[in-house]
Amino acid sequence: MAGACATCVVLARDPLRQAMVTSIYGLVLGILFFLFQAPDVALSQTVVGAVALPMMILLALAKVRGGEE
Amino acid sequence: MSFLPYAVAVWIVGVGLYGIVTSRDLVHLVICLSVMQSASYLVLLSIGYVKDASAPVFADVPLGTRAVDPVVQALTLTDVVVGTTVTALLLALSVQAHKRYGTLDPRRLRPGRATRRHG
Amino acid sequence: MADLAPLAVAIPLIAAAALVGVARVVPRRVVDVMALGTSIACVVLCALVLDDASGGTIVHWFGGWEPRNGVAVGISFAIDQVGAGFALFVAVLFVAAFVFCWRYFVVIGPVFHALMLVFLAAMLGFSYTGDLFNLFVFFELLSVAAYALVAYDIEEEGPLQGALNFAVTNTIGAFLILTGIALLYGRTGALNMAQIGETLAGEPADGLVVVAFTLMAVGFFVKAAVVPFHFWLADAYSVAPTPVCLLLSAAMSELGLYAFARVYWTVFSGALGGDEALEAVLLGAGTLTALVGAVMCFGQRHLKRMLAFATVSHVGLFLIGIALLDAGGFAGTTLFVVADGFVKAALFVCVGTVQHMLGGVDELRLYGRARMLRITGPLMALLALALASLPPFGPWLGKAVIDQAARDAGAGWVAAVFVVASILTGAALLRATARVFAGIGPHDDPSIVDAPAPEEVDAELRYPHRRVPRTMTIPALALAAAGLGVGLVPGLRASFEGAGQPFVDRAGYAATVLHGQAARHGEALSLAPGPAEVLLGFATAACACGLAYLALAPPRPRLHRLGLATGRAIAWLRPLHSGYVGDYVTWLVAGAAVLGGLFAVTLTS
Amino acid sequence: MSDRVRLTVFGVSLAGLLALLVWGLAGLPDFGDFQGAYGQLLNRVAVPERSTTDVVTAVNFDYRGFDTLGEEFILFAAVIGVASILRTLRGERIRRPDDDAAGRHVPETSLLVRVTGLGLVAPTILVGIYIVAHGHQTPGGGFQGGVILATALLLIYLSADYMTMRAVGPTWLIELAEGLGAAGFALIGVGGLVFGSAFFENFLGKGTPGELPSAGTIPLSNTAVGLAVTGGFVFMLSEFLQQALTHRRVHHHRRGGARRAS
Repeated sequence: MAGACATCVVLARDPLRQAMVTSIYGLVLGILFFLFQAPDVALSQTVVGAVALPMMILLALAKVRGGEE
Repeated sequence: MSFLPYAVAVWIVGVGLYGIVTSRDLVHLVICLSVMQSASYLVLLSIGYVKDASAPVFADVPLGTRAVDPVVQALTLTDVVVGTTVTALLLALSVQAHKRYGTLDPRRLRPGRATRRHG
Repeated sequence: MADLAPLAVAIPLIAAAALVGVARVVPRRVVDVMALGTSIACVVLCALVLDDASGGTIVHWFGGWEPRNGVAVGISFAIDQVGAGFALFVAVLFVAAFVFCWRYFVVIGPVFHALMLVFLAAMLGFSYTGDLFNLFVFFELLSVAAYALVAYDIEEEGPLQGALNFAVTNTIGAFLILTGIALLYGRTGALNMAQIGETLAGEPADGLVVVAFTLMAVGFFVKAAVVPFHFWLADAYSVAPTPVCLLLSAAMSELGLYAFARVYWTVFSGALGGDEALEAVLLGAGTLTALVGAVMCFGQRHLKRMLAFATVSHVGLFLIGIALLDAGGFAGTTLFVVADGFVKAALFVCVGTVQHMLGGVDELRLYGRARMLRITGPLMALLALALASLPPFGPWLGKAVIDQAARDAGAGWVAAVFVVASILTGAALLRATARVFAGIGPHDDPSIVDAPAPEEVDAELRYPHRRVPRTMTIPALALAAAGLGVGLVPGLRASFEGAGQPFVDRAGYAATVLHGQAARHGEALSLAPGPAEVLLGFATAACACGLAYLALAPPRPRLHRLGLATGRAIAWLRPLHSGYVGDYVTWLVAGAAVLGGLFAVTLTS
Repeated sequence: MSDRVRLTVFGVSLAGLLALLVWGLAGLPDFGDFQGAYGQLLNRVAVPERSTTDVVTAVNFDYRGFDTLGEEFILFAAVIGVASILRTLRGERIRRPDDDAAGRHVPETSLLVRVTGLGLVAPTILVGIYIVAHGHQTPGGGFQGGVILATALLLIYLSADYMTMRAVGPTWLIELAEGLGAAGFALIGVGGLVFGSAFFENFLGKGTPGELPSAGTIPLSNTAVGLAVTGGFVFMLSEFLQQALTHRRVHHHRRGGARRAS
């Protein structure tokens, strides 16, 4: 499941779509870590990987997209 | 069952590296790098896993029950932070590179050959 | 006394945080003074730690967690003479860098100083630590600070692109190291180097140990820029601001090799043993790096890029020194690293002065325009000669000691590699110095193939200065004196040789760290260079001058064809340094696979 | 080298590298039974010794506190790195973010979004603080709580607009928080040296496990890290926001008169 998700992240060529898929991938990883009995890591991965990182990617894209008017 | 998590981690490394080499867009390249980083979390955590053991938090569970290895989790926690901050730094670099080079394709980012975007 | 080491790491960190905290209110000069003061304090601390470590390896357990019946609970600093010496060397470089950037930057925020202080702290921690994961954390901290510093000058194109290549390749390197550490932790359940070494020493080296060794070796080689992984170095070092270049080339690459040596000797030497096959592989990699670096260095016109390739070539020489896998070779390498580091740092300061005064670093474009710099010119010529191993100076002594150790270990041909590399790098620098400062030699040069350096229109450098600011000449002279003097001070060589022995002795290291007893070491082997070495040194320096003269001589037909021939020879190498990060990553993966294969074949047979 | 060559070289060497990894990983004890002495020892010892129930946080902040100090300064270096990379270029000027720039018709944020946004801000901050404070009891800790607090500030941006976010979290305050948090954590380390015998010694009283004021310096380190992480992430996010909204490239000479549509 995580492997499949990682593959889609890489294959998503268009960065906008990729940001979304990364967010899902972060969430999937977070859940996987819960299965691994690692609550601390799961919490931080979910918070960071599913929220903060895609946020930064979207902002970077806004700057890059916005630039090409 | 015993080799699956490692196999998945190795697959993610391969996919991440493939993404980096063939990427056309710098932001895409940075995301593939962070995907590859996540493979290291998988490897670390699957090493420390103990079958049918509880999480290493003893708030409710009596002391001494079989627990998963806490050191590995501390390492992964640090690794998550490191992976995220490096990705953020690289995103900042690519935004600035876009402004300076006008393009995000790493192929055309050559030293001393900035394509100033005109109008 | 052992508590000073963590202080030496903590103080710059706190200073950096304080600098950012008060960023808004503090005028620039106060920031400069604070940064300089912190680095001087670090030099003092490192010196104290060094003379404390010369007694024997000091061990400092963090958080008071002493190991319980052989199982290390906390993190430990295990400082032996080589580690402490290296930290002192880095701290001195930082003081020179801070003095240099006193006048080099005109408009500068406190961010630069904060990053430099974090960089300093990371390097000190890196050379002290005795814990594998701690080594990785400082490796990462070192890299993040370096990425931000290389990309500091965002007005130009080069820094952004150089920093990107640098960041991507080094992050992959760090990933490989972490996977190696994970493997070791899976097998031995420990993170402390000494403890892993103990558990691994018992059983024979099976698949996991070999792969872990390969991964970590590749990771450190990416940082040290050994050949298949060296492409990022030229892009990054040629565009970084000069005080950063000075640190990168004199210390950061060497740290990669230092870490490789420490990890090899403390963790793997028990299991892998010093067998010939491993030595052969490392010697091969070192020679390849030395030659490729030297050849590329000769074909450059961008002064900083030329120095970057000289750094690559010398990393190859250091790797050869380490690859001899014995105390003598290692002692020679440490001496050579320190001496060569000072010389390269001084060279970068000279190039920085030229850039500051004339606004450009392109050898052909600067033709003869730097005549007025009376001090920098001759100094640079002297340093170039020292780089070409002119006898009495430091770099020559280091090379002589390594040659001698190589001869005992039966690898006599190593001396030839040293000679060729020194000739090429020395000649390139002499040619550049002659052309820039004295204006001799033709305007164009067939053997130079690299693209011209971008004309740097830079805010800080636009208005010309009449005379070279004192804060630039002092570090140049000080670093040069240190580099050249290392060879002259007799006592120093003996102490370096003394340092080689404990570093190499794994059992003694483990005993001190885990069980606290001091390890006794054999007598320090004396490697006084004989008359043959002196002759060899003079011969190399003479050849370097000859080659430089050939490059500068008026183009006679026969000479011209020779120039063209060398130009073509270098030409096939140049497109490989394409600047496209995809290429670099491909080379990195290819290098890792090849090295893995080689280690697998040699170590398990 | 050309794409075709690069792909084949890459393919072959990637296969080699992955084979190497598999061979290495095969050497590990298989998946379920990990008997690392280090981890099991800590599991048994941590709770009585450090009177904390969450062993991972104990390892992270006390047994291996020096790693976390390094990690903290990695975040610190990255944040000021981002600040130094994204500082305003010569050819740019910061102007008020005109969300309804010519090209973009941003609908007025609907009332619903505004209300829910503001409604959510308070609980997010509460959750963030709870996680930071209870780091040593329940899973979580300085880092995770810090990031949650950072997202709270973003909610303000979503519900109101950029300028109010700027008013709530002015840059100098964020920078101060960042610097203070990081320095505070390092000072705790040095404090350990001064009071106890070694760096990061846990010198405060330990209290009984399970209650809030227990586990000596760990809650202190947690709060310091929480402060630093909140400052760091808010600073980074606002830098990116600033880039996206306010930095307008002002093409003066090159574009010849056609000034950017304001």
